[in-house]
Amino acid sequence: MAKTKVMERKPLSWAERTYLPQIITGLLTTFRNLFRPKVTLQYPDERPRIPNDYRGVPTLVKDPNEREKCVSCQLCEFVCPPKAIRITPGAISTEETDRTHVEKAPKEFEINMLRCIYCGYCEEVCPEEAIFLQDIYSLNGYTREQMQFNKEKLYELGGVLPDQHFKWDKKRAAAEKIGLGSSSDEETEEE
Amino acid sequence: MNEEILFYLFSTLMLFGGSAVVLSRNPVNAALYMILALVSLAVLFLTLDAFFLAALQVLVYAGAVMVLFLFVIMMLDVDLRERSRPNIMAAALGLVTTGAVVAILLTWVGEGSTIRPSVGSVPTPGNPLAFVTGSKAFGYALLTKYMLPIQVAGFLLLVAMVGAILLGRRTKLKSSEGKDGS
Amino acid sequence: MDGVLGIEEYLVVASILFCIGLLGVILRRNVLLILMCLELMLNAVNLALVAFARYSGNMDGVILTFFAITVAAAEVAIGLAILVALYRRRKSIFLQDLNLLGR
Amino acid sequence: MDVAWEMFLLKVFYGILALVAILTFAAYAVLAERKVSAWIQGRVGPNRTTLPIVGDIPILGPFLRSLGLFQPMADGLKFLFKEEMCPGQVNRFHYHLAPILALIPALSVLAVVPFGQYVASTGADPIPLVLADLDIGILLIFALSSLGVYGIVLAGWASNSKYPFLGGVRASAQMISFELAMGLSVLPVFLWVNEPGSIGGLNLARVVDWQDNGWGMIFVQPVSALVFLVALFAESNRLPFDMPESETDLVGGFHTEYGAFKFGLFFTAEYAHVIVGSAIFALLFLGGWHFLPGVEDPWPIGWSGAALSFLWFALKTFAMSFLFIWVRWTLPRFRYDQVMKLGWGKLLPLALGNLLLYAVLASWMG
Repeated sequence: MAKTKVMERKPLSWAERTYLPQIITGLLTTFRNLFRPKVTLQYPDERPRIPNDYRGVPTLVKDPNEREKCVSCQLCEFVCPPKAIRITPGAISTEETDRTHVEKAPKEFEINMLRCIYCGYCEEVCPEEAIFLQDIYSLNGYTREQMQFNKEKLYELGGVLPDQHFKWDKKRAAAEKIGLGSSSDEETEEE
Repeated sequence: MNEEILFYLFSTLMLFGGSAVVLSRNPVNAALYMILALVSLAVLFLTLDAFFLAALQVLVYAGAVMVLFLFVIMMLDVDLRERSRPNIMAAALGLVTTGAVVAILLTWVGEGSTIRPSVGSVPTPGNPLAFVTGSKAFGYALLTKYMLPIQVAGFLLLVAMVGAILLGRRTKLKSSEGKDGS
Repeated sequence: MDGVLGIEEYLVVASILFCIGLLGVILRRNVLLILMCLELMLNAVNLALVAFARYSGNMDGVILTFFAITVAAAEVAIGLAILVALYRRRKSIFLQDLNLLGR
Repeated sequence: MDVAWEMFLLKVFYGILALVAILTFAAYAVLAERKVSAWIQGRVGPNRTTLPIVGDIPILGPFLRSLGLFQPMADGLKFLFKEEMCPGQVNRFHYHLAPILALIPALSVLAVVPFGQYVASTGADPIPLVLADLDIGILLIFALSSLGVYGIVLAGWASNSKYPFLGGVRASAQMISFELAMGLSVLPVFLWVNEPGSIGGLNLARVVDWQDNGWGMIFVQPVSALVFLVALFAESNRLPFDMPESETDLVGGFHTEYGAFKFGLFFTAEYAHVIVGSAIFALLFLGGWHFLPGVEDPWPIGWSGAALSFLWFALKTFAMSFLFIWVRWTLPRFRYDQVMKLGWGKLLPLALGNLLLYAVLASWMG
């Protein structure tokens, strides 16, 4: 059992009981503060420096070849604590010849920004590194519908992430090596 | 000329305030009208060249006494409206008497109108107790002719303070009967 | 600034105010308001005193008014203290509730 | 008759001038409050408002903007054009009357506050610049400022809601408690000034004349100055004693139910009180418009000297107003019972003892 040490409060001296010395030291402290540099950020004019690992608005990103990375595995939808993500899976249309070797892409990908808590689990769980929390910190809108971000909006916000993986190229190369040509099913562990 | 205007204006206001005090149902209203009457009275003092007294009137009556009244009205925050009807006989009698007094006085007005003596601002050594506008005469009078009364008044204020504190005490003085209430 | 106003005007106003105060004391049932009306009567007397002092060129009336104001302040303090004590006991400040005899 | 009429018009003109001046000062005191509080807290304060033409002057415009000098105009316009709300539960007549009652005494006190001196070239005695050079100056100031509490009490009562009500009750009790100490703290000053053989009286300008060597009364009577200052803080409901509107326990105190222009009136009244209070403190204890201690007044003869003396006095007043603001953003609020204990238990005996001491000293020194 921890021993509690009882601190006796010292009786106030006469000068302290008049409050005046304390008031004067307090006044001096605040007076010194008058001339200290101001710490306020002039927000709309000055922007705060965002740290690299800042968790802002979750967005979908494309690879340097402007191709969709998400394969609609729905892991993020599963892991999302506030259930802000809703994915409608879909197949990739056959016209996109350069990545028809992947079976899936999200038909619709919605994040409800009013529910999102910016925890970053979706980014952490994504096997394709397709979803990223970016440095957008002042998100707003006039209606609830505006805050319901669909796929286009998410890609618009996310843009291209210059990663060095070139996943689709690697996948295609792997697929071509095996000789499967365009459509590949089992070559997924290429990371 | 100016004084006359001031006199009629503020005596009307004062009488209006006074009657409103008597007639108003709400005590807070009554207190406000009372303040009106007191401040108007202070202005009447001004027309009589009693500047010190006018300031004193506002300071003590309007400033302190009426604040006390308002404080008590608010503290006893109950429905203070009158419940019983006033005594009609008394009212009639009072009105008749008032009317008679006023009528008698009004017959006097203007007869043998008194001329005001002119006043200086500082008391002269010859007649230190003459009516003057300055406040020095006040101090002089209080500390010479009225030395005893001012001591008595001071003592009276002390007694009043002690009395008010004693009366306002919440706890009963006899503690043997145990605590009752709070 | 020699006075066109005579002393009678002041006396009339003072006496009317006094009568109003008196009427209030007679008619009202609320002790608070009775106290206020008493103050009105005192003030009427003060006005008359100051008028007399002014027209007689003498300081005495003004000094008397000064004492009247002092006494009135003391009176109100005590009166209100009594009132509060009374209210604590009876839960009422109406005269008819404070009447113990002849009920 | 004609001359009298002209004098009357002149007085009205001066009165309006003084009102405009005090209202402007009050508006800028609000700005000063916001700026000083911001600087003390390491913030920048209001720096956004700007005027179309003045704000566009190359260097000066942005500088004025960053000082927030246009903010009071915007605030005033906001108070004017906001919707006048009237809550349903209030006592309508008194609710509307209260802000007016709060403002009138704060402004009318101005009539007896001298603000400078005029020295005629004939070598006569300097004339104090004051709207009404009354013999009873300080008494009238006390009398009028004691009326200011009715606005607050009435606002609290008429709002018909519990927090404003508590604020109003507190205001009345606090007013009575500190007025006594205030009056007693000023008495030694006048005791000291009115030596035997002088004209006598309670004129403020005479107190300033007494301090014409530049040494303020504060060096002669520091305890009076302290008691007066503390009572002044309490009477103008400024922060260590702002019981009527202590926003942490009473929401907004007496003006909880007020908004728009009516709130603006309360606001103006508070700052007018602060400025007039600072002016009176400067007159009584800081030497008024007289120059630094031991230095002869450098004001030239004539109106330019009068203007300079006014500016010097205004500087002292603003310094005191700054003290008001500075203290507000330094000290925490007292508890209500502490305020009462301070008023009756500490300040009143201190003021009484002080008065006694100076009475004995005055009679001993003859």
